[in-house]
Amino acid sequence: MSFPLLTATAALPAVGAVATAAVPAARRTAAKWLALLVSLATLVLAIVVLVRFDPGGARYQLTESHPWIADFGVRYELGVDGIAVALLALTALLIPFIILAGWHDADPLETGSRRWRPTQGFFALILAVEAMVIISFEATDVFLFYIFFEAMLIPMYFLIGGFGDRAHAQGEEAASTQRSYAAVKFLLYNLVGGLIMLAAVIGLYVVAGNFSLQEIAQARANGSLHMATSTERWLFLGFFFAFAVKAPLWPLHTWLPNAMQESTAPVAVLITAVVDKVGTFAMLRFCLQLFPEASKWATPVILVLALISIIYGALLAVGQRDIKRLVAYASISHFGFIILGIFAMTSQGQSGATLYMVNHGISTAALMLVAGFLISRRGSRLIADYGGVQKVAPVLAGTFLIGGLATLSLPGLAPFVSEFLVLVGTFTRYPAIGIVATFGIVLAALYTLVLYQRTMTGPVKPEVSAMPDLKARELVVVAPLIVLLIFLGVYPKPVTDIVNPAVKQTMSDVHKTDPKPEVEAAK
Amino acid sequence: MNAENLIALLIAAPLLGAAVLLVGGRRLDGVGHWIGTLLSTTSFVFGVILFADLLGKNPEHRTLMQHLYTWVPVAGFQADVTFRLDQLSMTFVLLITGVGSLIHLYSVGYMEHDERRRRFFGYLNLFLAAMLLLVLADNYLLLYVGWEGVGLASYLLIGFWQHKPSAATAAKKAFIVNRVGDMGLSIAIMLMFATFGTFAFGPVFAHATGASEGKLTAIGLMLLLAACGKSAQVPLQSWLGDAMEGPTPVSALIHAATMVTAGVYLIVRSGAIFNAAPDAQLVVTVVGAVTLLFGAIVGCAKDDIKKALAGSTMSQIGYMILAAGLGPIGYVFAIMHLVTHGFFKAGLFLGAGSVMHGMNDEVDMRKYGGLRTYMPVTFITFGLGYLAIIGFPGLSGFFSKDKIIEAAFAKGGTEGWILGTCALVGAAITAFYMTRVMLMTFFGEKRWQPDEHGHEPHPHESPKVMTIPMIVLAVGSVFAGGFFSIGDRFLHWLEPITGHSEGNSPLSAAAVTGATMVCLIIGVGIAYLQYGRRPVPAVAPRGSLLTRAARRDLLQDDFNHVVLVRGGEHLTRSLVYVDHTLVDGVVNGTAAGFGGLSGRLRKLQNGYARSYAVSMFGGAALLVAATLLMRAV
Amino acid sequence: MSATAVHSLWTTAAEPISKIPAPKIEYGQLSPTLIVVGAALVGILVEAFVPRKSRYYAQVFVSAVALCAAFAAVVALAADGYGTTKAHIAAMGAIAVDGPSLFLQGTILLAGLLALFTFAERRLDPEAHGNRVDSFAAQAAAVPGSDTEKAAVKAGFTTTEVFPLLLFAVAGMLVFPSANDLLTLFVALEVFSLPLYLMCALARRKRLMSQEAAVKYFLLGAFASAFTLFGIALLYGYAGSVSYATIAQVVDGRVANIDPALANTTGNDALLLIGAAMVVMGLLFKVGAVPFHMWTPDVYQGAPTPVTGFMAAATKVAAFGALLRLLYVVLPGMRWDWRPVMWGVAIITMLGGAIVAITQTDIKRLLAYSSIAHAGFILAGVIATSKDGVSSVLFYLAAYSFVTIGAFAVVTLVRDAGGEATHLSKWAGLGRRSPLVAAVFAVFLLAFAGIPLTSGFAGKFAVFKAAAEGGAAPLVVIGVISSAIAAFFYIRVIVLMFFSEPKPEGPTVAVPSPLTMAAIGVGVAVTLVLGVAPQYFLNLASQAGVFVR
Amino acid sequence: MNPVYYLYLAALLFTIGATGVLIRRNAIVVFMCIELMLNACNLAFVVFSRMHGNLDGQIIAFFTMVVAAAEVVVGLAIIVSLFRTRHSASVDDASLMKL
Repeated sequence: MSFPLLTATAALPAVGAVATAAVPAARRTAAKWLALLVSLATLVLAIVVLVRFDPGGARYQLTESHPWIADFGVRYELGVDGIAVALLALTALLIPFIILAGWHDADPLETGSRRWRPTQGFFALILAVEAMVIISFEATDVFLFYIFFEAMLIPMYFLIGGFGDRAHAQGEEAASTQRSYAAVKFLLYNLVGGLIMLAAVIGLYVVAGNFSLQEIAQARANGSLHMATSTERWLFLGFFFAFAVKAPLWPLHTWLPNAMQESTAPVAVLITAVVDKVGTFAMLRFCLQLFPEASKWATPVILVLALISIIYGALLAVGQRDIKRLVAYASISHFGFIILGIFAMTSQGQSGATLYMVNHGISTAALMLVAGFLISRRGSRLIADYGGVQKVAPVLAGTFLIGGLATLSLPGLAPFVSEFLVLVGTFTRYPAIGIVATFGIVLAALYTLVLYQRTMTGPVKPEVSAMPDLKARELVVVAPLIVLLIFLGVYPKPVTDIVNPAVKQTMSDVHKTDPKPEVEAAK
Repeated sequence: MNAENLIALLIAAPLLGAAVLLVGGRRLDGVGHWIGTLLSTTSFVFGVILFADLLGKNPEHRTLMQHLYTWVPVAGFQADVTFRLDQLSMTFVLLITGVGSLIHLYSVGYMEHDERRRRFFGYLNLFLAAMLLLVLADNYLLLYVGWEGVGLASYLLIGFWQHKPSAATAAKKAFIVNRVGDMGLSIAIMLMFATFGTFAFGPVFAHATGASEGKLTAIGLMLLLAACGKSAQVPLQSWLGDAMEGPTPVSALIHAATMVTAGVYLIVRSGAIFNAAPDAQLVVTVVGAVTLLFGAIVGCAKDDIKKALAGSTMSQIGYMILAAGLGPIGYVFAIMHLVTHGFFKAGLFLGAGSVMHGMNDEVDMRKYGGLRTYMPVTFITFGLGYLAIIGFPGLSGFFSKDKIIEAAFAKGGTEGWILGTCALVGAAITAFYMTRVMLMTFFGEKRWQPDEHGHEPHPHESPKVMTIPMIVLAVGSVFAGGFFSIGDRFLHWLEPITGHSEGNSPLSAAAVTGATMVCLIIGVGIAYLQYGRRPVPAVAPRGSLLTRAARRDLLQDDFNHVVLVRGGEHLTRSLVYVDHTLVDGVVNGTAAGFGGLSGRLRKLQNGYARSYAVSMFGGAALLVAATLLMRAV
Repeated sequence: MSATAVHSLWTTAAEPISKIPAPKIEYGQLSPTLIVVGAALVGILVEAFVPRKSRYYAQVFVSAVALCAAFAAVVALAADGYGTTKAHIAAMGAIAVDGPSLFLQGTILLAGLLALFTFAERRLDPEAHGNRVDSFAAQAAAVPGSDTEKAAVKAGFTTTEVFPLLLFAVAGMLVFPSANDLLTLFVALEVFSLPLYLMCALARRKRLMSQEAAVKYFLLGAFASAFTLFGIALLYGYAGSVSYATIAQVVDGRVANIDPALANTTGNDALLLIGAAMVVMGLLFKVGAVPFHMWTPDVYQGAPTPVTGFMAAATKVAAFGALLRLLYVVLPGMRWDWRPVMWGVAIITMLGGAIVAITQTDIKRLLAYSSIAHAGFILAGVIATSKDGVSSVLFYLAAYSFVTIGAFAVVTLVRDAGGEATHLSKWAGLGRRSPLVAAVFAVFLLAFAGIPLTSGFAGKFAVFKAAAEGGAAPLVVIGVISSAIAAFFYIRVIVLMFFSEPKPEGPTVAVPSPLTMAAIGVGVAVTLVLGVAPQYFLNLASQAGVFVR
Repeated sequence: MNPVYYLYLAALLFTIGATGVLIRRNAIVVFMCIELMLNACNLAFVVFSRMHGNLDGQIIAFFTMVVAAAEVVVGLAIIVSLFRTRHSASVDDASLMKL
């Protein structure tokens, strides 16, 4: 058999995590560098996967399959389609930046006990999350996916609860209580979602007798596996609920603002740009493939919820006083777009949604990391505590603005393409919903520019007058992201070429074809 | 080499400039402005070369296409990066790069003392690139990129002096109001995709007649919404006045000559669609007519010279939109007025800038007066611009505006009469407020006092680098109109693209011209009586109700503030509350509920062995009973 | 020795001695039990004859050897195929040697071995007068705080009797799940219960609570066993025999010749139903199912922690084994009567345990309630009434017992001046002080919560899967909900350990001897292995999933 | 006479014992009540043995006595130690652990 490339991409960060955790307490910097190198090596592997992947080829490529738990009908089955490859690459790409951005976030304040090693823990946990996310992108076995979908929560939980912003407004004690509240909220929401999914997973096994995505999908397709309509719907709901919590979809979203607000910026990016993507990805891969009919049955409700997420998230973002909360609600709005695109069931919508996952990852990373640098300078997350930063730290302000413009999906930057695809894709089938969703772009402009105006422009606040501009390390983090944003905005073809075939497949899974235009004008 | 390949360079040059200047950093501060000017001029030179090339071809083959690459390929959704250079876009290219280069030059002087001059030129180049992309794009999605690009540039430039909260707010306002318009554009594009399966100019226009009129009307109205946003037409005009917070060159280039006219371009470019959707056209004309009066009235009441000019801009674009709404009758004249307006309005703004330059950035005309002696060049160039805009016979404005009024009547029927009358009244008011500006600024006795620091302003003529562009533009505003009209040069140039038809005017051309003259004289006369004869009070009199309303942009801003801003704030605040109490509360409530239940059940564990025994006994009894029951049923 | 056997003795008593047929006992197949019992007796002799100084070592040695040997015997029997092909009923119908009994015996023996390690731990408590002491009273008879006790402590007495007691208890537990007639069941029940009552009373610290726990446990236990016995009596009355096979036949109506007496009694279903219910109730008491659970928290809290761990793990295993055999071998005929009832019990057990645990403030009580909730989950598997049901329950029990012993072993490490610091508030910030211990405990908690990649998840999945296949989907949903509730309080402890600031006068973590380390280490290892690669053990369980009839 | 009456007696005794457990405070008395329940069981065994005409029941009765005796040993030991500590054998006093 050939070299297990996919396993390697997941195993490398896992091993790296253990190694990082094992670094002795005194050698903090060593741990950081180790983690960074591992993440970079993972990126290299991911690129290899990207190169080896042939868009025109089979649906799932680089597949691996080994028996695992026969009694549960579980196999260790990996394989990637275009969508998975894209997200795999995104994850592997973002982690190094996250690590680099969080370089000093976990330096211990007080030297408690000799054995207390927060720094090692922080970076080890990040790598652990990376490993689990990657494998859940690769898994083509429902059970295997579920295991890591759930296990992912634990390291995330420690990242959120264990590490927060420095110099919290109400002091360390209050900070730690709020942090643990956020962490518990995060865990419980997702755990409940996961447990309900567990019931559905068991149900799926009772119905199908195994967990192999391909086998089940095939059996569904050629009719050899029949599901009663009600059964299919219940199972679909079980799965979708878990993914909707993770995504997050209104009204299951309230954990996200707390989590992103309390955790450090890099972790916040990890949550929204990497981990949450698993939810939307899973909708595309599992809900639609396993339960096509039920998906179509649920579409109207889901579209409405997505629409609410878009508008509601944007409106709340406008009303926030806390920078990170604002970004969080903006993300909720964006996830609304992604889900809208997925369930519009048009090629434009789904390609757009996939593209959106990638772009939103990059743009949020850019915005949130810069925001993190800003916050780390002033030690406050409140918008009101800033003002006139642009004067003292132009580069920081500039990068912040670009991140913001990407968030409001300015044409020429990556998110625009995906957002427009989603809108068009939705519009062609559900014009009304498409039009309402378009209001989102106005609100996006509103919350982004208000944020920029309040923090960056106007007279210089005395507290920020001494604020230093971006350091070299921070520039190294931000610059590539911005370059990527511009490049993918001007030339998204590389991504779309990978994604399109997979989307075509999904569309055929749900037996849907794009609506025909009134006048056939296209050449 | 064949000319097509030059098209991309038109955009590339200023784009390169923007990149270099914005990324280059402080080390370029010394030469930045010259790099910017050079690159915009380069673009202008390319434009001229292409123009010559077009002239070489016969009118039917004057469309050059350049396909760069496929931008967004998704099943059925094909967006290419393709440029189309035809007579229409050529006109714009020359206007944008030409006026743009002049204003670059002017800014070198105007921004001399600003330590962020390099960035200013970066933004200006960025604007040029975006604007050129807008007019050269061959499909609506690409046009949309340019469309928002110019929006971004104008945002950056309006808010260039960010330390001024007013500037930052104005910039934000401009962008957001424009976003509303952009929403229209994107919906229009979606409609096109849903209707035609594409949004490239060629196929859409070719098949426009094939689609149902309802769809076309919808598309048209959405395009109009976009135009209203970008061109500051009612009801989305509110941002233009505040946009004057930006440096004056910006006002001249973006908010007078080029960007604000993009709406007109959009409608004229989409002529094929509008021609097939008469209802949409009607709405367009109405919007145009309303705006031209609205702007004019606002212009009459402003004491801030730039705001007065902004009102005038609004009104002039109203004329263009009106013309564009008339269909083939008006397209050509809309563009023609656009070009001439580009000259004289830019000239006027530069003049205003030069005045402010000499007056410590004082903008209140009531603090001017009698400046003609202090800054003669400015006076002359400004005066020529003035004569041009009021439509003094023989100057640019005369030709272009007169044509539009004729066309309005030529629409025929009651509509024609109404629209024509509006246009005439507009002409009168224009004459009034421009005369007012002229008199208050350059005539009468000086009214300026020392400012709070006790600095007495010392009015002086601006440096050459500023006056030369003004002179050039003045020349343009004098001769452009005549040059275009004599032998209908401009008409023949554009006709292949826009098509043209003489409507059936109920009035003869002469009659219309006569009427216009009368209006002109009335307007000037009233203004002279009010501001030429009597001294101008240094503080504005309370004025009539209309005046006060007009000072406040006819209360339109207040309306927005109360309804949209306040309402929005309440909405978001209440939503935040809902999110926290309801959505979150449900979950926390459940948790609390389980906690309470737990606390109550916990009490059963009271530590007494005997009560444990009781529970066991009861349990046993239940068990037995249940088992028996199961058998019973 | 079974009743039928005795009966045959009785009837032939009048004949010449030489004619008495010796009862046929398969010593080889009973060897695990016999070894442990024998070792227990040796332990008593040790108490009698070995000088006090060296008793500890002798006892530990004897017990360890015995348990290992017994386990080896189990393995040998299983390898010999007694679990599958050669499974049959030994000792003249008293003991069943088959898959379930061997699997459970193996589990119990390993659990006993780990428990032995924690029993033998002598480094945690500070030395008293230069003598290393374990967690048991110096002299149980001495009144707490009295001079005698002080003297006993000074003299360095230790209650080494716990080791034989442990062995007796283990022996009883070995018989319990493999008992094949009701009398053996009852005797086994008492044999492992009585030593436990005693051991509960032997704590070195907090002796008042310890004695109180013992009293409660004893009284309630005796009360329960009285019910069991009465139930047995009724069943005997119904079927005219206490042997599982016979009763099953009578219940199914498969008996060849029905004499009038039998006809008379079998005519009366009340005997069967009430009897069955009472016997089941006795077993439910041992597994700690609601509403027979109320002893659990108090006893778990008061008993010496090593004993608690042993009880929580081994008792559950043995009791569930017996319950399985009773329901699958004796009462399958009346499945339709007891299944709904067990549904109810399972539901209230799952929910009750999980909900009440939320507000607990003492770590040992918390674990007690969690054990109740787990009893509910296991019951869900029992209800499946399928081969998968059996094997899933077996797997769950194995997984659960190791986690439990490990968890309680960790509890013994966290101590302050008053001995073990079991109040949750004292665990605040443990993760800062000793990350390793906190991490280990977190692993156990996550396993309890059933997070994937831990044995807890595999077990829960197996049980719920079996239940769902057995048509108990609603039960699965409720199980899922209650495990969500349960997750909440496990997480609370983790939050406490890692995210809250350590208290200045907080407890210290004692460094244990290799013994406890071994117990904890094995616990962690099993937890993770069963979580990541459970296949091998699932195979074992499913091979062992068949009862001999 | 009909052995069933003895069964009723057994049931009655058992119930009395159980009630005693539930209502009496003194540990010794509670324990005696439990013994009473066990003896009720014995009676039942013997009666059934008589009805079925096999001796298993009687044998079991012996076993029960033995077990009961063992229980007494253990139980009394525990109760006595509790009494010596608290100078009271009331089960209600022993309620340190609750909730």
